[in-house]
Amino acid sequence: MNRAWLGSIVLALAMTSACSRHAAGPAEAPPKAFGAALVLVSGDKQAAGVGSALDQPVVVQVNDEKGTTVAGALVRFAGAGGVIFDPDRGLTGSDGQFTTNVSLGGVHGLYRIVAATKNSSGKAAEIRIDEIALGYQETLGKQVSDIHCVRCHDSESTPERVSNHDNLIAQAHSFTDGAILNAMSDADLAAIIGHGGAALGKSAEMPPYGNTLTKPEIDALIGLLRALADPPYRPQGIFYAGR
Amino acid sequence: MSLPKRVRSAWQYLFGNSASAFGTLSGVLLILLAVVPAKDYFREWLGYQKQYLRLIHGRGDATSLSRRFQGGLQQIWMPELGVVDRCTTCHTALKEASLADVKTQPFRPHPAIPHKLTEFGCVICHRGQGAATTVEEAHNSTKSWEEPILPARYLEASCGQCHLDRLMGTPRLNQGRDALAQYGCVRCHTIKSPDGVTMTGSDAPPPLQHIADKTTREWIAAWLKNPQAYAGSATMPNFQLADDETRDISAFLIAQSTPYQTHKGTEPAPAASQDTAALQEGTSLYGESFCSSCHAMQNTAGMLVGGNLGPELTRAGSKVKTEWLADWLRDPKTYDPDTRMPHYRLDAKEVGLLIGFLSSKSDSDFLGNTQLAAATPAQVEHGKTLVIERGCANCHAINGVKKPDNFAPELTLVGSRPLERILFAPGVPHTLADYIGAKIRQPRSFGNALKMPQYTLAPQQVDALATALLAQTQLAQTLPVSLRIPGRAPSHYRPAGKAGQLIDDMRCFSCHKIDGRGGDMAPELTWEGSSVERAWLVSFLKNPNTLRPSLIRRMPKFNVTDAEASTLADYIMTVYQTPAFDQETLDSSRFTPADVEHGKELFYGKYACQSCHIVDPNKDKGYIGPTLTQVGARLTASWIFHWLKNSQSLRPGTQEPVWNMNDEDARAVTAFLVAQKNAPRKEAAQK
Amino acid sequence: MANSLAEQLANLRDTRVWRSIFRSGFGPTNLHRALAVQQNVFLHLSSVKIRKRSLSFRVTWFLGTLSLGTFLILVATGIPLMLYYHPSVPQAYADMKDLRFAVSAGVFLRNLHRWSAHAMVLLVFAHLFKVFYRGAYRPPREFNWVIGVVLLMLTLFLSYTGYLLPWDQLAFWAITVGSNLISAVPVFGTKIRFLVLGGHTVNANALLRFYVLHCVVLPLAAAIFVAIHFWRIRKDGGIYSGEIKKP
Amino acid sequence: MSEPKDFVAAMDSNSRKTPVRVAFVTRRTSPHVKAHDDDTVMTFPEGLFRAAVAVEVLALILVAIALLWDAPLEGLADPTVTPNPAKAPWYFLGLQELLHYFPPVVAGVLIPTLVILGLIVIPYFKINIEAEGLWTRNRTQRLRILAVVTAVFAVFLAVFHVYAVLIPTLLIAASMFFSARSTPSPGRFQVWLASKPLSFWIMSWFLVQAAILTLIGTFFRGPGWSLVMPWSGQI
Amino acid sequence: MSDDAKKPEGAENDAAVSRRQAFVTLGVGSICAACAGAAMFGYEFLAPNVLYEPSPVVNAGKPDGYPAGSVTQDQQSAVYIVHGPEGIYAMSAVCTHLGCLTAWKPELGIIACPCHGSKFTRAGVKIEGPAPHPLPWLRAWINEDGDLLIDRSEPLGQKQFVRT
Repeated sequence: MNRAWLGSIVLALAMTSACSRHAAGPAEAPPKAFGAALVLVSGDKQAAGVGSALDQPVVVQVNDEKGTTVAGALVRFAGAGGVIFDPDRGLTGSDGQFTTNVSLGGVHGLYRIVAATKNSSGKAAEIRIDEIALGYQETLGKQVSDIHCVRCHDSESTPERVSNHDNLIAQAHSFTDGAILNAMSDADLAAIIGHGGAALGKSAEMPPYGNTLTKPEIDALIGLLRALADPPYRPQGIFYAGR
Repeated sequence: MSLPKRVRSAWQYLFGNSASAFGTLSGVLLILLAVVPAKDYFREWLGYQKQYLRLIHGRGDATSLSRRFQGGLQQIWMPELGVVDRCTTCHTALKEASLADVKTQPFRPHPAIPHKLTEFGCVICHRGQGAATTVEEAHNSTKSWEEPILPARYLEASCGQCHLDRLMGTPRLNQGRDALAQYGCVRCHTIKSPDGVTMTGSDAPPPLQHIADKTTREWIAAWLKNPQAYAGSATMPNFQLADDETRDISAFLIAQSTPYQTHKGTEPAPAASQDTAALQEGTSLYGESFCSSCHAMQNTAGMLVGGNLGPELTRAGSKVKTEWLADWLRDPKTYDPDTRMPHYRLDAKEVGLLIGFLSSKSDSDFLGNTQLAAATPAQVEHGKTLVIERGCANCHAINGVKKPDNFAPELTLVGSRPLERILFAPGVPHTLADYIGAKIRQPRSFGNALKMPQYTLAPQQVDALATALLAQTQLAQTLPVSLRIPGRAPSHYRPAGKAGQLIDDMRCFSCHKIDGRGGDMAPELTWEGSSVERAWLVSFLKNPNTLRPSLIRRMPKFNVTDAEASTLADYIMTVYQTPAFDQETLDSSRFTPADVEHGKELFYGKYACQSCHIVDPNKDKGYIGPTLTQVGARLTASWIFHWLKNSQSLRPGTQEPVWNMNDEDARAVTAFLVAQKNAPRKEAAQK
Repeated sequence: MANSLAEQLANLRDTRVWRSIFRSGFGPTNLHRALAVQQNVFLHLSSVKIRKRSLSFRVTWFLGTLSLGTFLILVATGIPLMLYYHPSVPQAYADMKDLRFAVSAGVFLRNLHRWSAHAMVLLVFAHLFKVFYRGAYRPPREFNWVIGVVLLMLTLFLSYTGYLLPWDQLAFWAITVGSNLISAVPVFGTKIRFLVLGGHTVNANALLRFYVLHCVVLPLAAAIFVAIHFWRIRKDGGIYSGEIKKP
Repeated sequence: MSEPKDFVAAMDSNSRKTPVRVAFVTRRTSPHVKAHDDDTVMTFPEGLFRAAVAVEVLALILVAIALLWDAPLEGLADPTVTPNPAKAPWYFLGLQELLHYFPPVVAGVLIPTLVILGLIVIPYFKINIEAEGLWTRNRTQRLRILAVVTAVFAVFLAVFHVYAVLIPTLLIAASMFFSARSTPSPGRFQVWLASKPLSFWIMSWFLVQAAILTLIGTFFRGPGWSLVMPWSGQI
Repeated sequence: MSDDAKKPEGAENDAAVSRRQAFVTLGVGSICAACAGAAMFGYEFLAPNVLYEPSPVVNAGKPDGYPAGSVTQDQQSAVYIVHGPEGIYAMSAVCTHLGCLTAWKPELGIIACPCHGSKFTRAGVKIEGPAPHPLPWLRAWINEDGDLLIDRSEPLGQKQFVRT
């Protein structure tokens, strides 16, 4: 038995060392310059299905103490839970920016990824970037939302659709508006989606969707709101209701 | 005593004679045998269950959690599905919503899904080995079971095993299935649904029988070399042909081409107008005809603007011959009887303007270095061989080359393909999903001699395609038929008579869906006759003004004659009637002004319809629904009434919510809307 | 305590019940020892006295004893395994999975059975060669050698029929390849194969036939031949321990 | 058997008399004593203990193996997918290896049948009973026969390209010739070899051959029964 | 071993004999212990850890399928679903005598056992026959989907009705 244990340990060690050597892969390019701070340019708070690539790349910028961009600084990305970066490290371009494509892990929820760079004295500067992975329910919610909700609740227009947000008297809450939506319980949200604004003393501009959407669809929509909320939604201690 | 001596004497003591050897060995054997129950006691899953009990210990609801916890091996057994799942032995908290904060496996609760655990178990969706009770065997590919857990990104593939139709919660699967049809995958590979329906392509590869009249050999060669260099949005893949191969294929394609029945004989070809003013006019005409509803074109910023139903026209001037273009614009059917392009009834001047505009959309770089000498018969012959080898006839109609049968491997069961039968390219992880992904991404990395061409796909599209292919499993074929949610049977609806000819002529089905057939770009017309007033319909057919200001894709103007509009309107009013209600239910002449006033209150107050619709262009701003300024002239009172009560039943999937109004409210709002018969105001429409 | 336990055991041996079952008591004398062998139905197959030389490891390497040992282990593990095995397609394979993952110590029993089966084939072969090289096959033991060859065949058949029972790829194709060898027999080849498999391919019938052969017919035959083999050792003059040079 | 017997033996009717072993010295056997009875011990407990110890050692080894290594189990039998390579149980791999070279009738039927028949008839061969060295009599004639048999065999095997059999066969034949060599002061090994009868040579040849073929079939055959190295990971 | 061989049997000294005896006891004792352990573990082995049996919870479909006053016997799951004046209740169809499957006799309005002649009322109370107990009532409830579920695993101590 001992020999087998010993053998497997040796084998495991050999494999880990082999793997780690493999992971190091191509030699890392040494940084040509150092910055003092990292700034997010674009690509945070994106939502994509579990395990899939985000639509937009994440772009960060390295600045020096004076706030001017630094080209050739080394930026590394890291994230837990199976997040994959392509590439996960590299030097900033002439505009001081570094771009990476991000694929999220297999579990729905919030993913916090960290971009870091080192200044000349070796001290790290880092920023945290949040991305959201949508599970089945949230994906369904997003589909429902794309058909029925975003035109009013998203103030941004895209080439494919024009936002109706500014045409309303009552300002529809953005789905990412956690400050407001987190305070509402699932039942509150279900009520306002199902019965419309007028029935709850709010603006009649929010139509009732109770007859349009099925209960699972409304639940899915609420699931989406919870997933997108910023600050993140923290459910109050739920107690499973026994039969 | 020295050590060897000690050892020897100990040996002598323990094994010195047969009796002591017997005693010693029996003792050792007893100890070794005691390992067997010990090993059983330290089973992996038992460890996880103990870990779970520690985890819930001290939580607020520990009592109810531990009451619901069941120790020992758990099993979900469904003989009719072939399910023996022991996943819940370790995944103890799948149903415990209160553990939502627990992120470590195996104790995470399962996110909400429409199916119950006890209905399907786990592996039907997640794959892996349900009978296994060790982490390694349950989740990974092993010698005895090569079905690893399906990575989350392909999980929708499992939905596709039963759900053969589009499913709202599975956008990736839908995208993948669309892509299989749209990129012509199914033209070479046979893919059958479990219900026996063979998937068909939704792209429209042009016939090449008359190609010589349409374009030049140089263009063909350059296009074959790299279709995406001509149009970034082209769905034709890159066959990675050598220069002499493109030369020979183009030679063959020109050689096999026969002249088509042109208008040349009957009408003089309109002259292309090239001056700036004409170009300006052509640009406007292109815009007014809403060509961009189907055709995309790069704008000055390099962004692609327009639909994807027809080919991209950014470099059209470098491709087509003007005589052909003139014919095409006059009536596309003369060249391609199956085209999706409608017959626009343009006059000679308009054709000239459009030719001028499109000819200006050329790119000298594209054909810059393609110089071809006259083709030799050997080259033509070689070209034909290549055309047959590469399977061009799978998609394109070519004279003298038949569409091959079983050109590429059938993919009906690709999701269950045994790994043993797969030859992996170097560097590709040995899983089916990775294989499919790699094969789609870089087919030639699996061997240069392979026929499969190189596609230009975004990573999301590759994942979607892999998802759709992973749904093609053996399990999908063998699951009980009662679980199957069949796909929509393809409709072969073909309206008859004169109106039918017109509908065909204007290719209404390219955008509109009627009776299950047709595109989804424009509103469904199945019950159009119940919905609209005839007078409005006639005027709309003659001059379609836009109803939804926020839409980019709009109905083009086909320049129909009065007689044609009348024929079509008659047909629509007679045939496309819903059985859901009777036109006579509501008599709009009996609406009183008080009704109208009440309806207006409801419209602006209780129902706040103005958030999406515009009735008074000076006041209302709603952008989502159609403008209602003249809705009274457009829609019938009964339709509006029933629409307000239950819009989804009249047009499933419409954005209009189901208001479920009571009869009085619905009647009043109808009265108000019917009263809106103002002529459309230009400034309102443009806003 | 230990003493009294020993006494009690000794007393037990003197009771009528004990005597009625075991006939002779244990005792320090050679008579007792001789009776212990003689009056036991199993030990009776061997002689009361045994040549001292033949007990030396060098002579036999205990290969025959070890072969019997593997056979006993196989019987002891095979019977419990039968309790969790259905000889039907594809349930047989699912039962393998159950043994592996759900039955307490099922995987140990299966491992032990499988490895012992391999060990038995190996040991029987080794036994054959050892017997040959030390000349123990020569008269008067020539018939026992023949029985040994028969036992070798039985061992191979036992192992081979057991090979199919898990109904996995390894089993299926090994048996397919193996059974196709049979059809190479001139004239009757395909007929024999048809009978052995109960069909033209390795299928549910073949599984059932192999199961019956493996669990009933062949073990019974092997047990009988083992008994004859042992009895013949005694009858043919004990374990052959080589020729002794004259002193 | 047809020869007239030199003696008559009869059963003694006195049941109380201890039977005594009698040796009959016939014309065909020499009268000298080859062996005499050895010291004996009681089967119980000495013999049984030793047997028990042997079986316990075996059980220890097998239990340890069973605890450490799981028996192989592959995927569910699938008649539509042949694993590559499809191998028989290891003890048939020697045969399977032969099948690679010879037609099934030869390798699958003829050779095994001959082997079994050979094994059965071994003790009935006169030459084995004598157990005298192969070269003690008719040395030249036997050498000649051996040379012819070896040559015929070598040609036969070479025609079928069965080098896995040919080379060991030639090596065994070489050592037979080596043992037949008449040297003034033969080494101990040569003396030992020379004392071996023909049956020893045939059995050794069979053993070596079976071992080599089984080893090749087990460890050196990969997809498509191609020759691979065991460490290439293709088996 | 060789030492033993040289000594005549009687010359074994006492220490050697007692040591030999001790080892023999150890050996036989170990083997007995192994057998006892195997017997104890045998229970563990013989008791199946997973069962291939239908779930004790039976889905009896929508309660509407059981009109008032009806007694329905589900042959597959061996339960009666009775819709009495107080509501629906479920009862085991297995006779408490020796486990035969009883049958509902609509013409007599009783439940009868074919084996030994026990008879029960529609409430499971014994009318006559050797059955020692009344037919046990089973827990029944309506789930979220509106289906009637019956748990056959353990009998209820008291009466319980499902009201629709």
